Amino acid sequence: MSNQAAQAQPEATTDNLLTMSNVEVVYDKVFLAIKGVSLQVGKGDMVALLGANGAGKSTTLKTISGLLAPERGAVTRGTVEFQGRNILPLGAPARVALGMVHVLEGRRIFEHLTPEDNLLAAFPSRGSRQRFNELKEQVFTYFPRLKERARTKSGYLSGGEQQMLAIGRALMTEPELIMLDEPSLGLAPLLVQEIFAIIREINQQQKVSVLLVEQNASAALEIVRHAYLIENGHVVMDGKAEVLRQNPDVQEFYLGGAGKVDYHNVKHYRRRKRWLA
Amino acid sequence: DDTIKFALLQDFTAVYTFVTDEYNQGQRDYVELINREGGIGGQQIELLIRDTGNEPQRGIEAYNRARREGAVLVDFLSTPVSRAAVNRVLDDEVVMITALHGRGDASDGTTFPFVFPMMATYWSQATVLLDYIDREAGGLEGKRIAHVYIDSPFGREPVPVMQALAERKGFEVRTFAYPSPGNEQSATWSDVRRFRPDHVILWGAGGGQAVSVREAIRNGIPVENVYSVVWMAETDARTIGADRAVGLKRFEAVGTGTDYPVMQRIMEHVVEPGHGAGPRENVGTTYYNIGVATMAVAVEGARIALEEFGAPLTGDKLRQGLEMVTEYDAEGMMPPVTLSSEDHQGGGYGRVSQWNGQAWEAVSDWFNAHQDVVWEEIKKDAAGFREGR
Amino acid sequence: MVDKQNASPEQVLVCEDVSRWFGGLQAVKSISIGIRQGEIFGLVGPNGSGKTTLVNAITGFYPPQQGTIRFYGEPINRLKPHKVAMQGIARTFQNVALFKGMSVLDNILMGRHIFMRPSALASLFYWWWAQKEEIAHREKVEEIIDLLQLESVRDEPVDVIPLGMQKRVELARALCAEPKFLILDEPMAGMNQEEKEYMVRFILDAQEALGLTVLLIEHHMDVVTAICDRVVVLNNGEKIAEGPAREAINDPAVVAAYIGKKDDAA
Amino acid sequence: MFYRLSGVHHTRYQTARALWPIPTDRRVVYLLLGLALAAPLYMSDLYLTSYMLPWLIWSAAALSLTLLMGIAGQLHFGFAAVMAIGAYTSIHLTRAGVPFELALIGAGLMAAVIGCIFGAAALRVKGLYLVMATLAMQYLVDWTIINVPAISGGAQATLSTPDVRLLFVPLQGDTAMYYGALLWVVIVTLLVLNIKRTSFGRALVAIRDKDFAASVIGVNPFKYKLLAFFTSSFLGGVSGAVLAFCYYQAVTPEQFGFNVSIQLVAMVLVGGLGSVIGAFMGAGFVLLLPIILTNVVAWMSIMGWLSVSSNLLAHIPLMVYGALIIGFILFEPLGLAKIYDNLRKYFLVWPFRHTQS
Amino acid sequence: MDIYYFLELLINGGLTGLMYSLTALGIVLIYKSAGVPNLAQGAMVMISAYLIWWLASVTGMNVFIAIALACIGMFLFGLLAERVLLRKMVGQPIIMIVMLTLGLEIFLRGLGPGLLGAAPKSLDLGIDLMPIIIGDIFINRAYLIGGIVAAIMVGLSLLFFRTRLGTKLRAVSDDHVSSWSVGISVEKAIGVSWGLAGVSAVAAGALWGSVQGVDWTLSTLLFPAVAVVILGGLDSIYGVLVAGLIVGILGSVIPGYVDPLVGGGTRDVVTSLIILLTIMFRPHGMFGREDIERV
Ligand SMILES: Nc1ncnc2c1ncn2[C@@H]1O[C@H](COP(=O)(O)OP(=O)(O)OP(=O)(O)O)[C@@H](O)[C@H]1O
Ligand SMILES: Nc1ncnc2c1ncn2[C@@H]1O[C@H](COP(=O)(O)OP(=O)(O)OP(=O)(O)O)[C@@H](O)[C@H]1O
Ligand SMILES: CC(C)C[C@H](N)C(=O)O
Ligand SMILES: [Mg+2]
Ligand SMILES: [Mg+2]
Repeated sequence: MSNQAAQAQPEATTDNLLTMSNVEVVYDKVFLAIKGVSLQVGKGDMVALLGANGAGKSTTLKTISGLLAPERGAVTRGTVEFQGRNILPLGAPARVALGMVHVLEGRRIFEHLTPEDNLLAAFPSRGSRQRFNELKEQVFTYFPRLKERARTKSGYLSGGEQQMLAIGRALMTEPELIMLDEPSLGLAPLLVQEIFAIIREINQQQKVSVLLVEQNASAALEIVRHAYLIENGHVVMDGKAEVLRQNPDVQEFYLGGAGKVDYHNVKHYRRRKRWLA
Repeated sequence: DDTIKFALLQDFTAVYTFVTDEYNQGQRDYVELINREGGIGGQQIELLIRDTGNEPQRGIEAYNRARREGAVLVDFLSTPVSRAAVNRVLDDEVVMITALHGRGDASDGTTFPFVFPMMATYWSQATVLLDYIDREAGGLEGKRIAHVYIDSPFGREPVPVMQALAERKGFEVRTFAYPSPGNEQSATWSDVRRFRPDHVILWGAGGGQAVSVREAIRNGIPVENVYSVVWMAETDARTIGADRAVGLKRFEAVGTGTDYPVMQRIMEHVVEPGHGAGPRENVGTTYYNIGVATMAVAVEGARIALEEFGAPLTGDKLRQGLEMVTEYDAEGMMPPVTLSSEDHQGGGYGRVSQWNGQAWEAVSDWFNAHQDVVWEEIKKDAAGFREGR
Repeated sequence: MVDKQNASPEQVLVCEDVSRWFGGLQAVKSISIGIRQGEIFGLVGPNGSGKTTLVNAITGFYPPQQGTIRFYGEPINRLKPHKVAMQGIARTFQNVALFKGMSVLDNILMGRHIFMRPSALASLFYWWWAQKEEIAHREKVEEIIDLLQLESVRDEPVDVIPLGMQKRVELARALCAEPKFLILDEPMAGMNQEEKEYMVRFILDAQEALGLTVLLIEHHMDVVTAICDRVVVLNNGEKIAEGPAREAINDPAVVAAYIGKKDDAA
Repeated sequence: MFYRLSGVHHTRYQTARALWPIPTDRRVVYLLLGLALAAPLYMSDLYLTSYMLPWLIWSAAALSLTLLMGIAGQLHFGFAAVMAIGAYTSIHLTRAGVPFELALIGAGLMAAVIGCIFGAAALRVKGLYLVMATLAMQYLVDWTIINVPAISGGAQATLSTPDVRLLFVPLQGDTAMYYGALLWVVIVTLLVLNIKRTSFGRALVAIRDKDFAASVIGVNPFKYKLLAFFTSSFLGGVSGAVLAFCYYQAVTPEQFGFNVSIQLVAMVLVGGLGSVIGAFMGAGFVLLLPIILTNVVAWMSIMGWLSVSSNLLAHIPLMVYGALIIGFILFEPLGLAKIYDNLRKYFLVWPFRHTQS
Repeated sequence: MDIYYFLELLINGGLTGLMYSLTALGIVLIYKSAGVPNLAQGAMVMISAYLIWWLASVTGMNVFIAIALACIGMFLFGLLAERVLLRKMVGQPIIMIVMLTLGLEIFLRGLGPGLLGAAPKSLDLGIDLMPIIIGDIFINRAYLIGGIVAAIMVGLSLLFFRTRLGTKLRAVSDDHVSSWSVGISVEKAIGVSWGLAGVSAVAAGALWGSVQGVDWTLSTLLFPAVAVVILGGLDSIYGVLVAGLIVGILGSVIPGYVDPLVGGGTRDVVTSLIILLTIMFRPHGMFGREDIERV
């Protein structure tokens, strides 16, 4: 089954923005969190990374953005190329300077700063004041709500507002690739829709490539072009979004079956992960 | 082996750094001199030197180790460590010298047979200073004396003696404490100024001393009226400002400079040929010379002991030897010391010296004063120690 | 499964006029709700609408500045959190709040705290005193571990297991206290479909096996409509709808404030 | 290999919860205990009294602090003051004729009660602020001891310990004192180990990790924080008394100064926060390292390998000591215990390199 | 008692308090951007003083040139401290960081006196000893200059944190990982803050060194500085100034009246009580930021 998916490789390999091949990451020198993950994101592309809890999605993103070190993680094998350049030796800020940015799981805004200062903090030091104002206005047009609260401490914003701020803050770096780790986590349905709409907008209007990690697979598969399924540190399947949407396993485990789930009658002992040997 | 071992287990890194360096250098240079001159009765002296960081337990370890290596004498140059070790040296019969520091009550040789202050205790220093004021600086009667001290047992130690003398001589003492280490004393001195003291006596050590004198000057107290405990040296005068400190007086236990025969020999045989233990410019400073003097007395005691009781030298023989030291003045460098089995202080002599801009200059002869008051204190505290045992 | 129709209409937990301010912000505005014995009661609403705050008011973290909360008739709004717990109210947290330094087993054992008599002396005389107690409580814990299928991670340190498991451990810890009333604050946040299904299963099983009353906060509308008997919808600290799940959620005000696009709501 | 986990199966909760479930560990413990008991037979008095004895007592003190800092998560930078309270109380009680055993308990209680006042700060703040609050209290306790003659015994404060008997044995001489200290450290060790595996310890850890989560399952955070301070201060107070009676044989305020508090914290951290074996290793490290360094540096200079000024020579150990503390925190924040654990794990999984994911 | 006495205590106390602020400022600068409570700041003050003394007395250069060079030296030292020590500490519990800085303090206390001599050295800035006399009030010139320097440095720091770099520094103190994620060089930011703390240590070292001589006891300035930062708020630069005044004044006025009664140096008691009471009643100090903690 995975072979079949593997044939549906991204069509445009020439303008690949990000290529990750065969990467292995070890935490604490002992815990192997991802085991040979390969994936690609094209320019202007929108790609999702799906998988269960603990599958290694966040680890994959941190590998790309260079944030493993603070968690005592290290890449032990494989390469990560961005714009054709090996970025593994670079530190996280240098990677941001190259044009990628990572919106961390759980928002993690600068709590004691106002939203405006959050934006300022993320704006590169060498940029001009004017550019800052332009970008800020752009963020505020995406997220008008932030403008209203631009002067309160961000720590007191609601969850959704914080998520917006986190995305807006990332946009201040003028990225070519934005990586979003579970942007819908804990958000109300309305906000989830809003956030997804804005992500799509950012992708389409600004041609920013998006690598999206999501648990909300149905929402994700609706907006992305391509998706990777990751289980237990392996990529177990990948393909075009519409192909994956039709896959029965994906339907059962990620989309809640063909129809509506009857939670009162969920089978008690389901066979997990039938694509694993 | 036939060397005599002295253990200098001192605080090179913490509270006593202001003195230890020079003091220890003097001790080593003197011992080097003795060894080069043939040792004591043919025996060389070996020094065991360790840093205790002023920590009792490191001191005890160093002491136990030194004792095992056969040390017969130990010098901690630290009140806390000496205090922590006192029971042990008494049990082990190792001589402990506590020159110019530590417990003054150890002057009572019957209670502390193995502890030798061997120079003026803080009590004797206070009496010498007060007596000097009484005799040479306008008398004491009706005068106001400010005792400005670092807030620690050391700073408070002379207070009872001063008060006893105040009663006897009819003057007024008031005490002013500043918190340790004394880098900031302005509030204290505002108070001192308003007391309008005729004389100020400083009881501190290290950096706080310079601050005290500067504050005194700032508060309009003439430097000539400021007296200090023994811990006031060349470095302090320079920190105050060599010129501003002119006139400052202090208690002096041992002469400074190199104009003494012993110092000359050290210069000639040890320092000049490059066998000195430290920088040349330290030779002859206050603390260096005190170091020399302590070793001189110790060596004198050892010499007597070996003559009287023969080798090998033990702690007990050394004690008896020291107790036979009479009128020993290290060839004029220090006041004559006479120790006995009762008196381990040696008379409580000292003199007053004054900073002249370059050096400390004696302004009195060696003398002691009011030893009756001092001994009252010694007896009282020694009795306290015996009870505590 | 408990027969919902026959569930006693007795109100177990009643909030009357509960308000809570943070500085100038009124996070909960005069909310009154009554939760009946044996039901699963849903609490939904946009982010920042005061759901967690209300739950914190019930469990004693942010005592309401106004209004009363009764549990089986007893007012509990002045009790400290640990006293509330002793009344038989257990809860989980929106952000997993496990004890990171302990194994899964110890975390769950912590749930037995109110039944144990911990003291340093008992520990000192372990072999004569504490051992028996420790072992007795292990049995209850193993029961819950079985129920929630946590056997495989029993001895793992709790911070290395996946989030889904952690949420399950938190549930287990709450269940071990043998509560009468269970509050779950977004137990399914960050879970994929499969994990959600598991979690729902466990909640239903636990409710059935232990006869619990449950207060559930969730943003996954499919789950809420599927398992909640009744829901209350909050917005800006105010109650904007109440009633059987499906009806309340299809209320136009709720759709506008919370659900958005219709088809997402089950 | 001799050191294997495989083949060890627990069929009862009781054995699964044993202190040392792995037989090899158990044997190592017995061996160490045996060695400790026989120490006076094979150890010279220098090593017995200058190394072994203070190491044991400081280990007990470090364990007491580990209970508070490691297990209950309450930082304490004034633990030496707590020990001082114990030491002074025990001396005054024995001087007043109270039997030593009761005096020890009195010392513990006094330290515990005053220790709880330290704990009062903990009810309001944590982390850094608790560090600062306890540090300030250390200063206050020091000041009080020094300035109240009734406690310190006067200006030249040295209170010698009176002769006492412990369990009918006179506590005189190196051997008796050594066994007294050993007995105490064994008690403290067992207590802390048992606390770690029982409900009391779990409640403390719960407070440390997430106090609000602890309170929703019925743990009263106030009560357990105070209990942590009480218990740990009790042990610290008794350790202070044991230190006075079995080691210093006298008390002066300097023995319990601020730097001693720092050393205690260093013991706990260098050993590994919360680890029992770490407390022993940390105490050994912090206590003995400066001594060993001083001796090594002195020896090197005597051998002529190190020809620098005597002043620099004296400061080298201080620098190395500081650097080593930094090094430990940088390279093994989990402390000596973790290094030991890694070694042990290495043997446990040998010949494999890692545990499976 | 007379009003002059009170005023004198008040003024000199306030000025010495500002002198403490010089040490405290370094602590706040580092805390504000790195979230690290630097308990080695006292030792850094000592090292700065040693450095100035060494430059001035051994090479014989003008003392003010020596101070300027020391500023550069200590700035580099700060950068180095970040690179060697703090870079690895990201995400470690606070106690580890506290202990690390204590380790640094021990190390520095060995280094300075070890290399340059433990006996006290004198450092003369040429400040006149004679006080400024107003009525019966004697004002200490050294402290007056110190107070002015402290006020200027605090002002400069305030301005600095208004800049874009300052905002980034504040962001860093909130969350290192997310600062990284948006391209802020956490290392550089923390390095700069340590460097600035080094510069403020030079100011403190020069002034205190000239007052009391240069030796290890300079590192004990940490204690009053801690009181200042606790009272002012660990991350409030403004607080350094205000709290410095308060700590100095209380530490001067109260002992000024109480000491004669109890016959002891109560200043450290006052300082301890300031720390304790602040923590008990307003843990984040007068101007420090409150932790945003949500259940
Ligand atoms: N800092 C760490 N140290 C050790 N193990 C870790 C660390 N971070 C993650 N892991 C482990 O690595 C594996 C992958 O984690 P990761 O966070 O990448 O998963 P995820 O797919 O993002 O899951 P989630 O949906 O819960 O966010 C998990 O088993 C996790 O326990
Ligand atoms: N400790 C606090 N201090 C100040 N304001 C708070 C605090 N806790 C919550 N709030 C505010 O109260 C309001 C309600 O918050 P609450 O956490 O109850 O929302 P919620 O409904 O649980 O949202 P979500 O679905 O995002 O969890 C919000 O505006 C929040 O900012
Ligand atoms: C360091 C000094 C204040 C101590 C003093 N020399 C004493 O004998 O105690
Ligand atoms: Mg993740
Ligand atoms: Mg909530």
